[in-house]
Amino acid sequence: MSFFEKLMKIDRRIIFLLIFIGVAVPLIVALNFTLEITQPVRKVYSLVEDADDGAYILLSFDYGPSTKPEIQPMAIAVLKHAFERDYKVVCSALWPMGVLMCSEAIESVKEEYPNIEYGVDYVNLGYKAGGLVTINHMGKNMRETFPTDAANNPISEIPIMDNIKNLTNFDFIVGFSSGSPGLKQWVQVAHDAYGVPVAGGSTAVQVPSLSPYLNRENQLEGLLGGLKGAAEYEKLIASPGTAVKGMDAQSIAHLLIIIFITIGNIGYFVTGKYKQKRL
Amino acid sequence: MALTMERLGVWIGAALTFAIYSFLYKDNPVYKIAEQIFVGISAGYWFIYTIFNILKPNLYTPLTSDFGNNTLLVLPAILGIFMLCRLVPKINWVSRYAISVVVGTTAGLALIRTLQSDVITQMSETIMNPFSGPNAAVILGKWILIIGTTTGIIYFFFSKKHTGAFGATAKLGIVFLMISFGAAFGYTVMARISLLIGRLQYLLGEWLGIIQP
Amino acid sequence: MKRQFPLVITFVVGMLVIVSQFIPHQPFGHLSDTLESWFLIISGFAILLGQLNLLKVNIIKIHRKVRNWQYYIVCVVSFVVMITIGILWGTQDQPGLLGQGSALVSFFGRKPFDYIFKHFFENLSATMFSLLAFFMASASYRAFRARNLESSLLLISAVLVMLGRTTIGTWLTGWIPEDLTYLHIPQIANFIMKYLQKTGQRAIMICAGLGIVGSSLRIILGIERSYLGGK
Amino acid sequence: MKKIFVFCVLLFLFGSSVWASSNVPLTAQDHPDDDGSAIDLSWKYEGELPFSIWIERSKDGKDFELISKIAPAKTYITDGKNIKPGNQYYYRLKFVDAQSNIMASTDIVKAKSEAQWFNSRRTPLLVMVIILSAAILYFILSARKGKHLFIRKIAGLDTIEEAVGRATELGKPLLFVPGIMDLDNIQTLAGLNILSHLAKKVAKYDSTLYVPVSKSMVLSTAKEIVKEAYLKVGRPDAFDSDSVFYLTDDQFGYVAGVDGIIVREKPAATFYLGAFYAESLILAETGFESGAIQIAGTAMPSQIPFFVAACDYTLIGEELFAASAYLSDQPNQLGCLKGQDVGKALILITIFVGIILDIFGVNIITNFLQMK
Repeated sequence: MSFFEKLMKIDRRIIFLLIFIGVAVPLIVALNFTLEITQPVRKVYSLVEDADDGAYILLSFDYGPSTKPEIQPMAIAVLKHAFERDYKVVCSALWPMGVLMCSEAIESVKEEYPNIEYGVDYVNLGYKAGGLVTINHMGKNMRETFPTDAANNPISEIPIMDNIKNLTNFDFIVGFSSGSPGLKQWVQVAHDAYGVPVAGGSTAVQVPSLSPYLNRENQLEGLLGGLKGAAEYEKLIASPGTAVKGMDAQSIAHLLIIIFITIGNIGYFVTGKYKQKRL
Repeated sequence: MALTMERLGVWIGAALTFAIYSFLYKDNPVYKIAEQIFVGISAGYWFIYTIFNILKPNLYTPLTSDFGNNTLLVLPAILGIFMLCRLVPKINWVSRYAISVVVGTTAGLALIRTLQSDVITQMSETIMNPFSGPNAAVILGKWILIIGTTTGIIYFFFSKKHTGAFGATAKLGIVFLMISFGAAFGYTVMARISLLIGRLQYLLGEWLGIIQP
Repeated sequence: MKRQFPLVITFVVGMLVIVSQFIPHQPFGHLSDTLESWFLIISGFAILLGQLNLLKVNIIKIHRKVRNWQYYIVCVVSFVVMITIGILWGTQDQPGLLGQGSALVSFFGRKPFDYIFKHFFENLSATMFSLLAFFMASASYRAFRARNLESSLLLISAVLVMLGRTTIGTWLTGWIPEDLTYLHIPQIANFIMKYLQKTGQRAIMICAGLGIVGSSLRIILGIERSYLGGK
Repeated sequence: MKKIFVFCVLLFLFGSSVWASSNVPLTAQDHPDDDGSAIDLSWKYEGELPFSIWIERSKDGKDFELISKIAPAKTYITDGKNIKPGNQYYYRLKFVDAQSNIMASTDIVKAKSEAQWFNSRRTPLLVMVIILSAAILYFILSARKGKHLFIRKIAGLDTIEEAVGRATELGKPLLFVPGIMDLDNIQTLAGLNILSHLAKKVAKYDSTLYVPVSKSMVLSTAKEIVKEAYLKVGRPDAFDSDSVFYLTDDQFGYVAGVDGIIVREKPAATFYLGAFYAESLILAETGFESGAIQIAGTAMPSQIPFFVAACDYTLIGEELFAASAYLSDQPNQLGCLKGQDVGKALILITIFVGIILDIFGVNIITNFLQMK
């Protein structure tokens, strides 16, 4: 058996171990690689930065713990930015797990902004099912979709909601999304039917399929894609968090995967396996 | 006490993490138990949040506090109960009434919204002057957008054989499709690695305290 | 009655939603508005149904003692525990039947429901999905091959994007002089993302969009009935 | 006369001191294409930037109430607060400084809210809905009447036949995976349609086919399909009912089970046709390692790349449905596919015409399509 044949037959658990080490080491020993800002991230930043004073914004938490490592840093960064600019922040969720993701994110921002007051500066409206149809309903009548907040306080007793009748009362919407329902539905209804600017953060998996919405029409104003997008945003607001810290590991892991693909393909051609199977 | 319990929680978290990772070695009972706990808790969470966040505020409270103004809500309540009848084989056909409301609404809205957002707007976004642009890269980009999108659509055109010039165009379409799939591939790798990073940040940070969480 | 009437409902409801997208005048707005709020409630029940069905399926499995039935007990127990503590002491924001359970909160540091969510569920869920990083690594070594033009293009574009979206790209091609910036891997990755990959995605989006229009239309007109199940 | 003149001058001076800052032009009109619940206001303010703009509204032109305080840089607003269709509303704006002193104000203007019967901005949408629906219905109906509708053969389908042939030659089994979703997913149904075709070939060549499934409803349907295939080629006795079997509902458990089959049985070819999630990659990897010919098909966008990279042939997205329609010959599926093709042709034509017009600086098509 040639060297490459042996190499091809390597136990997959060795690969598992390599990738584990490849991610763990750069987390412990920081390499401090530089980070470049991409345009879709900068556009989200400008949208938040340049809104009117006292703007009302809607943040939708459409994800759960499974993709928390990717999305939570974005949510925290955008929340910080919004509170820095003194916006009125309304939070909702199209995924049930999003409710707790939202309160965890706000909890972690509170250390930095201890003066924000529930019901005045921000509110957590909780979860509603129904995706597309529910967003459409919010476009007409937010108060009927959310008769209470997540803690069952009537909407009429929450001062921040006084000026909100429907989605068009928001200056813009930022969706944090890891699937369906999520950003796609926000674009389709909130932007395309009601004309409210929509930006968002999504898992890296969704970035390609959302990319056609980044266009002249600005169906999607901007997009934070995966941990990298979160890291860029953290850098833009000068508040590095878990995303920035994870970037070294991300780079090394990508390199490893590329090396795996390369060795695998060299082996494929050297051992002549490519000839064996032809239809 | 709360602090001790919080610390215990982190240890539980670490233990469960290893229970799942044990699948990487091979399928085993510890993994299976952890997996079933995951399924059970997830279902329980959905259940509770659906009641507390939807059925209570949008149905129960309006009906109990102000029945007169919300009489009409009795109808969706009945349809909802019909929906639950799906669990009882003998009368599960009544759930069809509820399902047809849900399916009809979704289909109607999806038809219109998809047509506008994913078809018409994407079509109008492809219409541009490919000779104008601030620099060569933008002009090249425009050509790519036009040729790539149209040849891609031709690839998915099923009413004509892929032969001759038409076949060649479809072939070109597949080139663009493959480049997109490559980018999607890259982004998916990125996403999966990020999740592993998140996990290791937890293990090394919150659990072992080697790095700052 | 069992089959025709639901088809009529689907048709009426679907058409109403479509028409109200074009006619702003009342009563269409009100009707579709009402319909949407009903939809929300019925969807709530549908979610309950999903969870109860899971419970039912698992109990049947345990009852019939299918292979590995013992594990399904774990599932049922975790489900019941979660519901019970949720109903008794509520969740973070909401009180349960027994109120806020302040004694328990001071013991656990948070509500028992949230404690289990935070320490059990969050970790299980995140770990479950992070398994994919390992599988991805192994598959890239053992299965992703440039066996023809298509897969070669795919892999080249994947590698460029993977390099370009991290610092390695900058590091590899940073030495290339300024006036050749278009050869920098991050620039190439940006170009791919901005134009090349968007074309494929747009073609797919348009064609899949037409597919959704087709299937929605068939559902509304009662041509497609598989969603009603059974015969 | 003189008195009158002085009076007029005084009046003018007085008036201008009061009204000097009041000539900010304001227009109010009904918000178009809505249910009569909003009025559009727009104004041109050229002066020192105020601290805030107060919007006041009245039903009779006399008693004004403050309805909103908005950001100073705005030049338009859509008022949608408790506006009833068919009513007259009066508006005036006040531009105030930080101490709430009025720096300038506008004249009172009025507008009547009206509900429209058609949202004219959505005309292109309506046109498209009508054309597509008509095309789809037309083709479904003509297919039902027995008209032959041509659908090109999907290249991957030829591979199925070859794969079955090769399996027979080698004396190895074939493996079919219909995805992990239930029967309510159209991708599963499309996969099962292809299974029916595959099973017929298998029955004809007398090879072995394994179909592990992860949902009980899929199990009974798949069994039925394979059985019928054997019946159709006239070999009902050759059908082994254990060849279609249930593994488990959960994702990774199912994958582990299928992996086991691939490793043990070393199938000559594997087919993954249906809805797949993360398991796609693990299945394709194991199949590749075992040296099987792999044919995949799914409409799950995030899984297609892995199948393309690890399988010999992949049906991409819509191709899966087209293959299913091609094989099943059902008028509904065929007609719908044809109707969609009309849509695609229309889109291509519109794009080309639009581009040509655009080159000559005519933007009518884009303007029409943008629905503004």
